[in-house]
Amino acid sequence: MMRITSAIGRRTLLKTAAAVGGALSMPAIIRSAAAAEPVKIGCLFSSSGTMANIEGRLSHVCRMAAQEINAKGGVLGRPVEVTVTDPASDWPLYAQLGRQLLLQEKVASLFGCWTSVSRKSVLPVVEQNNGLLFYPLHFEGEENSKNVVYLNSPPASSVLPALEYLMSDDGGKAKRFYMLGSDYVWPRTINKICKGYWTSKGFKETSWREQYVPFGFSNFQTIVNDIRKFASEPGGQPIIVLTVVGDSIPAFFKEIISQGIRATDIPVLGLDVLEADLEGLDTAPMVGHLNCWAYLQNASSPHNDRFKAAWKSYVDTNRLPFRNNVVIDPMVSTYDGVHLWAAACQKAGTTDTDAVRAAFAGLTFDCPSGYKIGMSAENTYVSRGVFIGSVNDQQAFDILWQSDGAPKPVPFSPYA
Amino acid sequence: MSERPRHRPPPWRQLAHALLALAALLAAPARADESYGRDAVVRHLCEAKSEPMAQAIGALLTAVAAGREEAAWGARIVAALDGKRLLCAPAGPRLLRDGAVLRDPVTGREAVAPDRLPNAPFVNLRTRAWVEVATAALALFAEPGGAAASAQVAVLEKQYAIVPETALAALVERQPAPDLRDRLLLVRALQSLEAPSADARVSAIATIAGDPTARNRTLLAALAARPDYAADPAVRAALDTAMAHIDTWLRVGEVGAVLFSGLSYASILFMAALGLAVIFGLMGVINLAQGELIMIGAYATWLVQEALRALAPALLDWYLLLAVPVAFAAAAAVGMAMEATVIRHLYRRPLMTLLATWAISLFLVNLVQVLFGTQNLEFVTPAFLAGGTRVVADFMVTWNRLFAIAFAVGILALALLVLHRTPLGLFVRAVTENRDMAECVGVSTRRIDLLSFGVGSGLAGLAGLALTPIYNVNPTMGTNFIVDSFLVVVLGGVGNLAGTLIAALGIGQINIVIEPLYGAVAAKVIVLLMIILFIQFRPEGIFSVKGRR
Amino acid sequence: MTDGPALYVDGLSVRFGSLRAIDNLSLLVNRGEIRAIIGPNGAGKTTLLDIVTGKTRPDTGTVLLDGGLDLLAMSEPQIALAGVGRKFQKPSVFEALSVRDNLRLALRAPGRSIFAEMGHRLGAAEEARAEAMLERIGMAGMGARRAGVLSHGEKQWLEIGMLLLQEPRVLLLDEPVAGMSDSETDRTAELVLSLRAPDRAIVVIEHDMSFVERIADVVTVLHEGRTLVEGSMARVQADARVRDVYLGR
Amino acid sequence: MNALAPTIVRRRGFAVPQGLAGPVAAVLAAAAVAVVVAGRTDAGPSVYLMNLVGQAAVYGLLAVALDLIWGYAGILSLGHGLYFAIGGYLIAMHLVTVAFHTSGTPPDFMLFMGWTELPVYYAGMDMLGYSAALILLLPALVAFLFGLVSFRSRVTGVYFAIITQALVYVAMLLFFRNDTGFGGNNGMTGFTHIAGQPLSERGTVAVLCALSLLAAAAALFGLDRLVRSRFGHMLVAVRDDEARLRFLGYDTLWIKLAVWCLSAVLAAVAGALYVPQVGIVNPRVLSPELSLEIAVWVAIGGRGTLVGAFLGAVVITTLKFLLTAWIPVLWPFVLSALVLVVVITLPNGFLDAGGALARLRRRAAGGEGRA
Repeated sequence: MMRITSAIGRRTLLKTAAAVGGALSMPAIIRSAAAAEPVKIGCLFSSSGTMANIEGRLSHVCRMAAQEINAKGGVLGRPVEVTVTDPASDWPLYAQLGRQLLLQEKVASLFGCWTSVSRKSVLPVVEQNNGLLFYPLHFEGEENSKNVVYLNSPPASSVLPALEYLMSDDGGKAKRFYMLGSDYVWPRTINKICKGYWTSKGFKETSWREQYVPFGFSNFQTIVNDIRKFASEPGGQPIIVLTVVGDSIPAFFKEIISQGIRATDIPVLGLDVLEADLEGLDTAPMVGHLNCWAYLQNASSPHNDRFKAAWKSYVDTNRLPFRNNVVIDPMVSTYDGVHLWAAACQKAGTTDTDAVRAAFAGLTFDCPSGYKIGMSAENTYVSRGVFIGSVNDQQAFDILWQSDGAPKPVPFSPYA
Repeated sequence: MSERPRHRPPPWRQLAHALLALAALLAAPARADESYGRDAVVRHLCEAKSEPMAQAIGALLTAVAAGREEAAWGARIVAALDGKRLLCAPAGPRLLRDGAVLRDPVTGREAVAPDRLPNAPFVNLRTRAWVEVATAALALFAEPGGAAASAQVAVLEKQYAIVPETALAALVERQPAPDLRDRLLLVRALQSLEAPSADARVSAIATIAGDPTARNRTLLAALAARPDYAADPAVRAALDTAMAHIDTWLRVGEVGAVLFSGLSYASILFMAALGLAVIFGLMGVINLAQGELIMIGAYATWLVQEALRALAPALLDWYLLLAVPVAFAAAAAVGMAMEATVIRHLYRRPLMTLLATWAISLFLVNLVQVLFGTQNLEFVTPAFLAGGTRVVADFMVTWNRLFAIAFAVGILALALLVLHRTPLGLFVRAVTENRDMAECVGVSTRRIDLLSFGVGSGLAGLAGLALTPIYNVNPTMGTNFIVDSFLVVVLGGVGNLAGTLIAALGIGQINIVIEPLYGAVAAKVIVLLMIILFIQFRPEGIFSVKGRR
Repeated sequence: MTDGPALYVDGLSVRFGSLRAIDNLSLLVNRGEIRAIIGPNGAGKTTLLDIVTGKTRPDTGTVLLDGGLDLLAMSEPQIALAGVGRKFQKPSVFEALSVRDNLRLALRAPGRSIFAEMGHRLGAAEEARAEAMLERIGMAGMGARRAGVLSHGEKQWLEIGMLLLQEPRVLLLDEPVAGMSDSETDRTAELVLSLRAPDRAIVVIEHDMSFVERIADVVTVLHEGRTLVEGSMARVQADARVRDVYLGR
Repeated sequence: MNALAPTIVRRRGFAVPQGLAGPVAAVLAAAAVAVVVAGRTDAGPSVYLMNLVGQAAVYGLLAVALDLIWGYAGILSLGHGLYFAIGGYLIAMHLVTVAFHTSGTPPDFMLFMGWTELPVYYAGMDMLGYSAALILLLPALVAFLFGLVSFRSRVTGVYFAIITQALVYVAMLLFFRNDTGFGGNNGMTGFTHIAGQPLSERGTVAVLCALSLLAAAAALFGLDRLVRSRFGHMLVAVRDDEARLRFLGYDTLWIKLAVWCLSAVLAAVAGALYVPQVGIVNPRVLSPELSLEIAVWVAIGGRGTLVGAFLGAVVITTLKFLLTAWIPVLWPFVLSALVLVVVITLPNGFLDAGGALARLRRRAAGGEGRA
């Protein structure tokens, strides 16, 4: 395994002159005249392309967290410097820029990726070069690489609690399930786990139906007709387990609103529905639909108020193109990630990957969600609290239910 | 069995027979508890658990029905609960926020604000059903013949199991409008399926058969499966005829739904492809920026909406119609700018126009992204486009798609009119038929190219306008249409609009028929493969221009 | 070589939509003969050539080569290899290739399969034939020049040269002198006359009456897809019907 | 539809530089040798740089493959990513099988679909020889079938381009499905060894980079000889006037089919060299946008010059990589401006810059009319 030697001599870029792609110095870095040599961390979040709208905010959250850490003396006395890149929602660029940040910039850790495919494309890069990628999104699980820190919860500790609620009396005693997802690995894995869970609860094959739509699909007319037919069949209260992503979410809700389906008729559990997805919609007819995340904007805790205030002032001072009052789960997970990394370095006394990984065991952090999140020695997963949110008419989610502690993450689900 | 044509909101909501029995039980205690009081109602609501809240609402409705309570007070309390303005905890002060003023929920008099305000009891899914029924019933009590009466009756039809019987009886009496009374009788019929006497059951079954929906079919099937219920031969017969009747109407509804969905998807495909049929079909210019012209039409519509919101909010509901000229002009202007600067040099090099228009589409997407940002634009759904109506059985027509179909027909008429009835149209066809000859006979092809490109782009802009109620509007929305619209134009046969129309209808319908069978992904794949094969064997498309080539 | 007519066309008709381009046409051209086909625009002259060379499929009728080979059953390349050479109305040469390369491509031997042709390297004899043809069409020194830069007349000769290299037994020339100067027309007439050979039939479609007069043995006048008159130039010119058709109704 | 076939009007008397292919191929071959020698030690160019150069060479090879059919035979394919992907997925199947057999940890899609062993069509994929043979044969077969049907019914020009775009879009939709055994949306990754060498080893990276450079050099040299041969003249004849060639006795179907299959194989080889260096393959490689970009590289570089296409690809991909890092928002504007300039003023791309200047000077001096 190739060791990253930090000999200053060889690292300067200009020396490795080569006809193609030689001079890759990053003008984005302002060489701060700090006394000690700065610690560099790299961001791999797209600020252009299809993911720009929601993923673009995370680089700024990284910068904000770094500012907070630097205000308290940085890491091991050295200021933290954030190198931002734009993989432009194009998966080969994620891998390419990741390799460049690790090998050229010699960053101590990477914060990046949103879709599973972007994580999968950076995975070989961090594993080959023994880097550390902090991944802020909830995902399909079934992966446990020692080079990736999974900041958000796998299905076992996010989807299943929400299903339990919907099958309870208060949740409407759901007995039949219409699974509608985008056709790729995350939805298919989630649905596989749900089917395993329902079978363990004694449900039979006939009580669910599975339907997939291509990426960016937006004509849900026939599917909603099919859902209405499914809902009229015997066997008890139906719900929709929605795992469509991106632009399909608002398109789907537009169609069920225009076909007059309310949450009291067929509740929708949207596993990837964020406040940002509701931006383009009039949510009054959607009141009551559900989602589940490790953080909701209305979580009541002093840490949350401080985080929201910090983000609001950060957006205003830097005049960022985002609404300063909208805060979403991946932003908080990224914020937690930077602080956990800093704490691990402080504990390990170095920024070297293996030492930092060893330091993870037993680390905790007061997450804005109000929970004390922590890591264990077993795996590189972070235990997070679980919220079930219910859509209100201000394009946001009220807290319907929340776990009373941060359940232990289960990387490989028993039902998969 | 007379089929009473009735427009009714969707009754397809699902309450299993089991739930029916449970709910009837729930309603019963309210009647027994004679000691109804406003304080008891508010106390139960503040317990923030679904059982007591449901009981409270049941009691309230029964009391209003019996005249022991004013409908207005009930409506105020339920609205406060729904709007999270009823602030109370199981113990401690109970307040009702009325704008800036805090009032006592029972008496309505102003109350002093305690130091720490309690928060509002949470309305979960089960309680929300009760809140919806109460809101509808109380509104009907206040104004039986009110404007929204039909929608309120629809709510009662959906949640028939939890409508207290006494309240329903009162509503039936006081309902002036005959068709609404019939629908309320249907709600009672749904409730009285369990009635002891056989002929009461038969009449209930008959009324239910009058409203052929899948939900009712499932209800009747469940009853038929219960040996004790269907023991009486008369009831048995009634059940069988009712179910047969509903089945036939369900099939009619399904065919209607498939045809309507096909027509709606076809209208979308046609509008997206129409501008291209003019630009590519008639002028031979391969325009990869056609999707972006649609996007510009949609953004122009959004700007009109925002302008109306700021300047003339009263007209806001009509922004779609007011935006028609603006969307056409905006897209036409961009189209003409494109033509004048770039396309003008490339008329004899078709494959170079392909690359040039690709570059322009890249430019437009990123320009809009920089100006407007990447998020989806929020469109107000005009009142006349919100929701839909059930035509027959479960076949539902949504207004926004009906608008898209009507608009597509309008655009087609406009295009045909311009092409075949105006001098510009004559010149356009002349230039496309034989560019050199047209030039010889004095047609200034420069001007005609500019104008026909403008018309093609304008039509795309109108497509953008019509698609705002259906599709998400963001900088990259154009990419949805590129591959499909080129195939529609090529399949339909270059050079004539009729071909484009027939191709769009064909592709739209086949896509919708296949989708339920093999899923959306397979449908798109199968349709694309069919088009590719069709073009192999008939390169000139369905309607090829006859004559020597 | 069988003794039947070089080109035998009988009962030919084809319709484009409602237009009857060829209407039950019969025509017979013997070997060693130069036939001219004249007629107003739209009389079906080019469509006839399209059918003979397999570009357009007729609705009915038969077309035979040397009295035996059914051309309708063959594809365009097969018809060309069977000895039917065609010169297009618009001079069509390979503009991006040099004049010599154009001629080299014409050296397509019927014996070789298309796959053999792809890999074939021209032998000395073939190169010599190409060189000889260069002189014959009066472009001796221009072998290396790109065909695209030739004048209109030069392109016509190059195309005729390419056809001749194929040694066709039936040569179909579609308006060979269209757009040529008088001197070029004369040289083309001499060239066509020099092509007369006992085993070759030449069919020329032309509007230039003086050119037709010089080269044609027999003239066929086509009108609305049918043969109006057939015979020597003198007889055709004297015929009243031709005058009506030509001078307009 | 001959009117729609692209015609390259060559300037009077000014032949676009044909002789560049040979020397450029030589430079690439020399670079390959240098990389192999220097790459092994730490003193040599950095792993990251070699990886970048290898990818640029592969993109160049892909552009040359498209230029062969578009620049010479006039056949524009807007779906050449399909054959690039076939090569990529086949090598990925090989690498995944090798990784599974050596390390025992099954690839993601097997875990996720709950399969215990690789699907039947993976049989034999652990042998590099068999996989290499498949990388040459399968794209040729796919190209042959699609080409036979299209060329037989004489689909040409823009129609052909649109159908190829639709075909690659269909392939992308199919490959997104997760029950195909090709890894669905996440694609295939987790490659460890190739021909016994660990992929992360500096030496392996150097060899892969060298192989890419060699492949590009061989393609440039070989195709340059091909287009000068008689077969090359047939290609140009098909582009300039297919009807004329048909009436000279050539069954043009087989000529087009031959060059179409050759181009597909070259694109597949490029894909097979690309995937080990990137470490992942997934359906995004089948997106219509990538296939369109290949056409943009060829057009900007210079159609019908092979070297132009190669340089176009290398310059644009490097520019894209640099600019998306520095000025992410501006890159799309730069690319669209570049394409527009080329399309209007340099119809034959950068390599024809000289010709364009000559034309401008002549027009300025009131010479002949519009070119």
